[in-house]
Amino acid sequence: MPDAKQTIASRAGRELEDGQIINLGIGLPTLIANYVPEGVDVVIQTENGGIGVGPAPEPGCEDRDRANAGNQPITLVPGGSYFDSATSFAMIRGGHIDATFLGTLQVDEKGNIANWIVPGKMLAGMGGAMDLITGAKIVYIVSEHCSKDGASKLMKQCTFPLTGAEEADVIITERALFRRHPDTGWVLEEVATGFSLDDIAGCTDMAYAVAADVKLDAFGA
Amino acid sequence: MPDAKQTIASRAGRELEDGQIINLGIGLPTLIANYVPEGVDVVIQTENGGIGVGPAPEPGCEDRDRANAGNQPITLVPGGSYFDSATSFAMIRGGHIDATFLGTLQVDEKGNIANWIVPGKMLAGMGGAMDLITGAKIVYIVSEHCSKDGASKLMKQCTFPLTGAEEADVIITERALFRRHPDTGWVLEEVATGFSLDDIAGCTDMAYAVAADVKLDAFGA
Amino acid sequence: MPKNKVIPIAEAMSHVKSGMSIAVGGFIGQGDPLTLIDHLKTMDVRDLTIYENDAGYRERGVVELVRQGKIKKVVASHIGTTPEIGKAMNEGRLEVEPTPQGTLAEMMRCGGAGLGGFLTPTGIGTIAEEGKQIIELNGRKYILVPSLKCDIAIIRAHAGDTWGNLIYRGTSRNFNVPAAMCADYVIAEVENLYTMGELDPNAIHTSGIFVDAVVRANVEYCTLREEKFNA
Amino acid sequence: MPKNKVIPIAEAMSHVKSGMSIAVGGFIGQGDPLTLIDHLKTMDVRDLTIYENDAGYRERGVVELVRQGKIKKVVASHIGTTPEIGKAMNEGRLEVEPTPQGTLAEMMRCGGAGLGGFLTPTGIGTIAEEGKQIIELNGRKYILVPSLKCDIAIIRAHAGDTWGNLIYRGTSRNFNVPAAMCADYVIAEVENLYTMGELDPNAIHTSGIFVDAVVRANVEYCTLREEKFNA
Repeated sequence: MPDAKQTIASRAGRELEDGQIINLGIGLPTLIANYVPEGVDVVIQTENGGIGVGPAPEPGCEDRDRANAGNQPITLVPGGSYFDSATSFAMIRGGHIDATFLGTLQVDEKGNIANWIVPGKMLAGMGGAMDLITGAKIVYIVSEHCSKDGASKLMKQCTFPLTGAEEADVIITERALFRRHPDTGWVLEEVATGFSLDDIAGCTDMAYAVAADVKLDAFGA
Repeated sequence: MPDAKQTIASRAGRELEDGQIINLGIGLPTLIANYVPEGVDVVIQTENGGIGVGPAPEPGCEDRDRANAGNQPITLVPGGSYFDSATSFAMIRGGHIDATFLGTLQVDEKGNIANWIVPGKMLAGMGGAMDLITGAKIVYIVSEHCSKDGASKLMKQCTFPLTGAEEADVIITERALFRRHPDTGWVLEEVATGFSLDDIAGCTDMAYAVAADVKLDAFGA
Repeated sequence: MPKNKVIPIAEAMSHVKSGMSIAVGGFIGQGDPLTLIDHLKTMDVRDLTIYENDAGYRERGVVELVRQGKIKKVVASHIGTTPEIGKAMNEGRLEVEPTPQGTLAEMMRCGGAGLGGFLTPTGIGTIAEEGKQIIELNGRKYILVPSLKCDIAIIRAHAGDTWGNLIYRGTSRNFNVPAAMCADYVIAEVENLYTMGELDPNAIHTSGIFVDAVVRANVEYCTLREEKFNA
Repeated sequence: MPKNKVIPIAEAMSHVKSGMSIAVGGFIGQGDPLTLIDHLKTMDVRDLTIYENDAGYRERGVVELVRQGKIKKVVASHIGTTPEIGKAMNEGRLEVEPTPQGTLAEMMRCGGAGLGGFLTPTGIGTIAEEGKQIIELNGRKYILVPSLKCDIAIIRAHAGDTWGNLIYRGTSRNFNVPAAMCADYVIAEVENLYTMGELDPNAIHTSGIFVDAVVRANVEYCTLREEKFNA
């Protein structure tokens, strides 16, 4: 059984297009940087104030003034630069980011996303997620298909407070890839190795159509 | 007869306080920089994007990228810096400028200022004046007392479109100095050499009180 | 590695079409994109709407395009430095919409920042509030100014790299920064061109994220030659 | 010549009184004004309201003031990096107002820029719009966010001159820039202090016009020593 997170990050990496400017959320999404396809150059923005994020620094070369939004040390590629938070969110809200990749607690039929609070339990805060979801041209949800208790994260309707309303464009889990179309809603386009169409149906609460040319064994393993 | 503009600029210079940040309008107000009193340091902001404006450069040392809002070459004093127009007006609108000195076409009893358009005739535009009048802590009107046709610029009510409503705090002309008090309105505090209280009354259309300690021969040659 | 955006001026400017809105950087000649304006003079476009602090200085700048009849409307804070503009307006050949300087700068920045608008106290009690929504907040009145999005922006910088990171010099920064933010397609003429990594990442004034095309400025519009330049 | 704003830390911090609002620069430890926060720990003040992206990182930052019971309320985008904050909130010892990161940054900038507020699409359709005025413009809904003015701001910069011109380094710039704009009294701790004229006038990130007091940062919070620093 392959690692779910690496499967998701690897499939997400194949979405990247040359020249795109992307923002990667904390945690799983950060792994996508390891799966940028050969010949594809993307520019990574980090909302705490940097663009052109490169590989992690060599051990011993970390710098307290060079970190991402998760406080991991970073380097910049040539051409990268730094800026303040108001400018960073001008970039984000202003539609200058091509794609954002975010984890989630819940995502639903209408494209609603809930990933910042479990009422009465955990409040991390929305951080930059509300702005990223609103401003990025394509919003990718990259997340395990089910929560730890086995419930589908792909729900009929989110029950937690939303981070963004009708903003999710693509969902990539370790089991499947869905794209949302403005008129017809979610379409199952790909199923990962080791899962059948029935498996996906069994662990997905939101309604979706199956693409005529749905790909089985499309990624993973 | 002393030069009216120099008289006004010289009296205005005596208003300056150590540490103040000021903005000088194009034309007459620019002359005030020549009358900063000994021992008083003021910081001059220019709305096109500089702060710490110093003396004009030596002939031959002018630089196309270093000019004021009237396109006159400038230098910066040590500690000065440059910025963009959005930041410049954040300074201005945000109350970070202590005093602005502006010429005018008309100013009236309520402190209304009209200095950007003569309807049907001349449109220069308001430039940064509306923002300066709104944002600066003290708004000085520095202007000749009468227009070229001899009419008082200090009117009962402005007839031209306003640049700012109820914003003028001090009027300095070659004949007199008035300060506006929130409750009582304009008060004549000083009369220039060569003019009497009657002279001022004769060339001033707006209502004003005369200060109990009004100074005669207060300024000017 | 960010991509190379240096392209021929004709290719960059081919994005400009009749009827478009153009944000123009500069301030009465300080940092005006004269190379791009010169190219626009050779193009067959008309009915352009210009958003700029002014219309240039004396004979140079956007005023040249007005003279050619290419411009329908100028939204500016000040047109006193180009007497031809007032003349064209009075003769009905040009529409001029005066706008407070700070409001114009913020309209551009807000448009680029994805904000719908902002509340400014500037112009309350004047004709600047005519036709605008007034909002009262904490006892103070504000004009609700919608943000600005343009089709094109043309700007000038003192130094730039091939991805479009820009550094301005002195008071030539001005409207070039907000203009660069608010347009669908942003063309920067740069006086000194660098490869990526040559400019200090802490000293960039306009990130390349806002810039679509980079062209070399005509050498006669350069304030300092490359060999003398110290970013 | 602009005046010298370098004063003893106790004199600068004496402006902080109980019940005040404080804007704090930094981002989970990157550029946090730890010297000023350390000093605040020694002061007898309470009921403070903090506006900051977060409450620090792990054990350090504003979280230390929460532990001391000095803080009434934290307005932040993220408190996940300081577990004590969530605990204090759940125990009713602290009020937390979650705010989108871009909205918080813009609230500060707008307050400093004399704007009454701004229209953001961020948070439409979420609880972020609760209690807020919604304005529809060109067919899109926006939240009207009032701008923020604080009594005090505490920030940190990598380099500063005696007038308070500041240069930040790397991702430590973040909220230090907008926080510096929005307060009545702004205190900057600087890692490397310069005399006026030593910093490049084209490379200043925060103009001294926004800064009221400059103090030296504790040497252990400096990322690079002076001899290695190249602005």
